Amino acid sequence: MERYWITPQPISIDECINKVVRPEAGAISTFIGIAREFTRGKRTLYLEYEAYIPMAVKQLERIGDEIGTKWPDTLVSIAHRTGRLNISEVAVAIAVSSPHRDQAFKASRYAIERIKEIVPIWKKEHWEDGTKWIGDQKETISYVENNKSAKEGQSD
Amino acid sequence: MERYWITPQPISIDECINKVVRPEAGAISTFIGIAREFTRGKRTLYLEYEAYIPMAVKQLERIGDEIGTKWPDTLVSIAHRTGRLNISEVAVAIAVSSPHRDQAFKASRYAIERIKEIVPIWKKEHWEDGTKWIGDQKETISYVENNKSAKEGQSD
Amino acid sequence: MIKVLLFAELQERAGKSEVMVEADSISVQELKEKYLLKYDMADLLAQAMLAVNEEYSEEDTVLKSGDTVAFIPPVSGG
Amino acid sequence: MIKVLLFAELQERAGKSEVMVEADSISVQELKEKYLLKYDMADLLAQAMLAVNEEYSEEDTVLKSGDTVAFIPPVSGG
Repeated sequence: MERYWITPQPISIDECINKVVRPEAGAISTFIGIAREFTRGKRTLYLEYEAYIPMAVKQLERIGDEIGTKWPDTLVSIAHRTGRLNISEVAVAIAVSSPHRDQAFKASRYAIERIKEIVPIWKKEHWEDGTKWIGDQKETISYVENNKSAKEGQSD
Repeated sequence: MERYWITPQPISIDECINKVVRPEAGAISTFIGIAREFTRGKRTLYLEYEAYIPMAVKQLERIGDEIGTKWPDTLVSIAHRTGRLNISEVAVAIAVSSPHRDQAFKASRYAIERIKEIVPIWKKEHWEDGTKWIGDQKETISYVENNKSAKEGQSD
Repeated sequence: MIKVLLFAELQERAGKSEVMVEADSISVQELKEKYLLKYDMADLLAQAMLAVNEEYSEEDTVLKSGDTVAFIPPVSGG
Repeated sequence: MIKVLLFAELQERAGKSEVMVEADSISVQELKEKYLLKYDMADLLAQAMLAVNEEYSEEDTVLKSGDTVAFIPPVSGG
């Protein structure tokens, strides 16, 4: 049962959760990133995600491995969407189970931070007045340095 | 749409999540407490939860209010199960949405800690060799001080 | 009449979830001493929080007829 | 042949997602200088990370025929 996947289809949170349920687990922490309509007053019509799929899956697995080293009793599942997403659709779903809640919370937070650092997936904002590929959200700057919209794409 | 409820029926995580999805939200953090089979090697057969229902709902709403004060842009939903739960069934589901992820993570963690402090709900462990009402999980002691199993019920 | 609600181990010890007490203008502490001693659960009551009409309250709260007082053993939800 | 993959804004700038380069035993840096200048995306390439055969790699990595090199603009998943 694959616990990491990239898909053009709508993501089922339950599917993610079911992959980490096990008798040893008492806690599951999930993180869900959804398409937000307004960012600092600017309206997003829809988002578009592109992925370097085989490498992205490998990097998701790597994040799972890192979490397994940091918090040995956890089990992780991550799904990321590609293609066009309307407002409130799920872009990413992370589920982490553990015997007790502290590890699950820390690990799911760690997972989303690492996704924003190392997984080759890109978001394109489609606004009322234009489009832009968003880059480098961790530092809240665009990789197109001279773009006036450079700060729009910050942490989701 | 009621965002806080106590139910003897299986809890749907999706229902909890759907109650906090909104155009302003870019992040949803959920916490799910499930019935764990093994705690320090001791096997649980099933759990039983009892609630003082009207007061428990009020206390869940109070937690939502506290979160609204601490993290103003969040929206919270919490469901808690009562009755008999088999292993891996959902005891509690919390969903918090917010524009950005930091608030959602902090608020969902806060919610589960507060549930364990102020919401009148009790868990009875059914082990292979007996039963016990669990108390005071935050301090990992039972409220029956002279019970040898006093430390079994700690943080889920 | 004052309604007394018991939960979890308190309920099992008393053998009932509810006790009706014919009283008025009585503190929770007095109510425990006068009407609840016979249930042999003073040790559990001592560790319980209490709620009057579904709000957390204190031992010196004065109960009126029609009030509901609930004894809340240490909680273990979640 | 070395396969070059382009994503996101790099892909839009180049007008293609893939470039096949007839070369062997060439560093990534040399490949950029000799074969990719014509796509007018040096500014974007300078900000991109790169991966060889789906693993993050460095500019001085020597590519063999059959390798795939991908230029990874700053990521924005999640």
